[in-house]
Amino acid sequence: MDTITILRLTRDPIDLNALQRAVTTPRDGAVVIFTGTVRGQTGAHQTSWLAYEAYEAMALEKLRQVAEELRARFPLVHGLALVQRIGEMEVGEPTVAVVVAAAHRGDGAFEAARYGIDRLKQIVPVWKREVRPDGSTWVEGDYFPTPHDKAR
Amino acid sequence: MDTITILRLTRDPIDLNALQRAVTTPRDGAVVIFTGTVRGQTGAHQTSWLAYEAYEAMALEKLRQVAEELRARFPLVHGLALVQRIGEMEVGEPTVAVVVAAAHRGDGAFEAARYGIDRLKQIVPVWKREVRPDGSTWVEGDYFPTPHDKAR
Amino acid sequence: MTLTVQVFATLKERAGAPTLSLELAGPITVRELRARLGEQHPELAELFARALVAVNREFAFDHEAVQPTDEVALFPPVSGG
Amino acid sequence: MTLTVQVFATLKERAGAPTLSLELAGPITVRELRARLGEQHPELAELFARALVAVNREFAFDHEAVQPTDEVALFPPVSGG
Repeated sequence: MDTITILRLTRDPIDLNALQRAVTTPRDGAVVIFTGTVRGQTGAHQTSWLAYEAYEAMALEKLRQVAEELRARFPLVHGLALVQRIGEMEVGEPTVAVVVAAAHRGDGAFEAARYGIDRLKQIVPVWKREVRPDGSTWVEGDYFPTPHDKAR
Repeated sequence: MDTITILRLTRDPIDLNALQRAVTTPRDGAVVIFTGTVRGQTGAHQTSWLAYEAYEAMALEKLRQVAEELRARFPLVHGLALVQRIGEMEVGEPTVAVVVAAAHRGDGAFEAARYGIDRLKQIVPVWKREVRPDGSTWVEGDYFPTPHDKAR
Repeated sequence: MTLTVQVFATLKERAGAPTLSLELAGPITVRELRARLGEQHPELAELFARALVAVNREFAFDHEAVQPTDEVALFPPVSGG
Repeated sequence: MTLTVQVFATLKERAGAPTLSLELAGPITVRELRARLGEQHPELAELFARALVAVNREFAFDHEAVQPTDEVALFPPVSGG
């Protein structure tokens, strides 16, 4: 069974067309992509841009763990890309992409993409600094890993 | 409230990067894309390429209906694109795209994308002809609309 | 008056043309439309019986009326996406 | 031996440096690591107490051991994606 897995931390812009092509095997007719983007307005709150930093060596290992967990749960997924961009990103730009390819849309493609982004946001050591018109702040997440979040 | 809706039947290749940019409003941090691709292998069955034909005038009206139904069900969706490509497409190429932008991934973005493709495949008058090494056949769907499938 | 009926996909292929013509004296029902087209093209009657019908770009069902001036189409269940 | 501890995000900003050093005679626990770093940098003790700890690129918890030769990092809950 040919499957494709792409795990990437990158400073380059995320190219959704290239990722779709890269993960789609000849057996696949359905691709689901989640991409996070820099939100400029959250109610009255304004964000100018975001800067992402990673603990790169660990982030790559944890991306691999997310991929392994996802494949254990969604065995009909053939192609998978988990891409986290780091560095500075403007409002509207993709910061992360989870791309899942399967034969049919009912093969868990939507659920796998959701799992991928949920898990990435829990355990992959990346942080964003929010830059606003009046200053900047590191954003802290709210998930505290437990021993269950170790790779198997 | 600024929302964006793109409805398109096109002979041009689908550009996921451009669609993501086009539907993402400054309030949005989450974009979910479903794209259908030409599947080359279905078990032992081989497909060489697909040719899509539409009843174009009605297809555009039914794409609009899908968009209206989707927005009624997923009011937190800000940006939406429903793009059906027609003409000839090779294995691996996107044939359709449903792109949904919302502030957060929990705002119904995944469910809305799934609704959009499910409904498009039920009521938008487009047909594919499958070309195989040994000939070609029009593919017929299996959904028979009822009066409930009329636009409101 | 002559009603022009657009056909798509399998129906177009089997009919050998993108449109069929039907002479109408006045309004008929969708059910009658299928029957009349079947009488005119007996080899396609079974296809017409199963086909979806659209009148003025909206799905139309057995007891609905078709005017000779309507935009009418027959086609198989859709297979896009 | 000197243990080098990488810090990220808020912790790096507050520490004013990407790494902290700690002299170790031998293995300690993660809990002791937090305490020793807090004694050395009292103004950051509260941050260290709440921080996530990674040992050799894996999350590590209170009673787990840290060797002076390990790759160790402290950071806040992640906020990527």
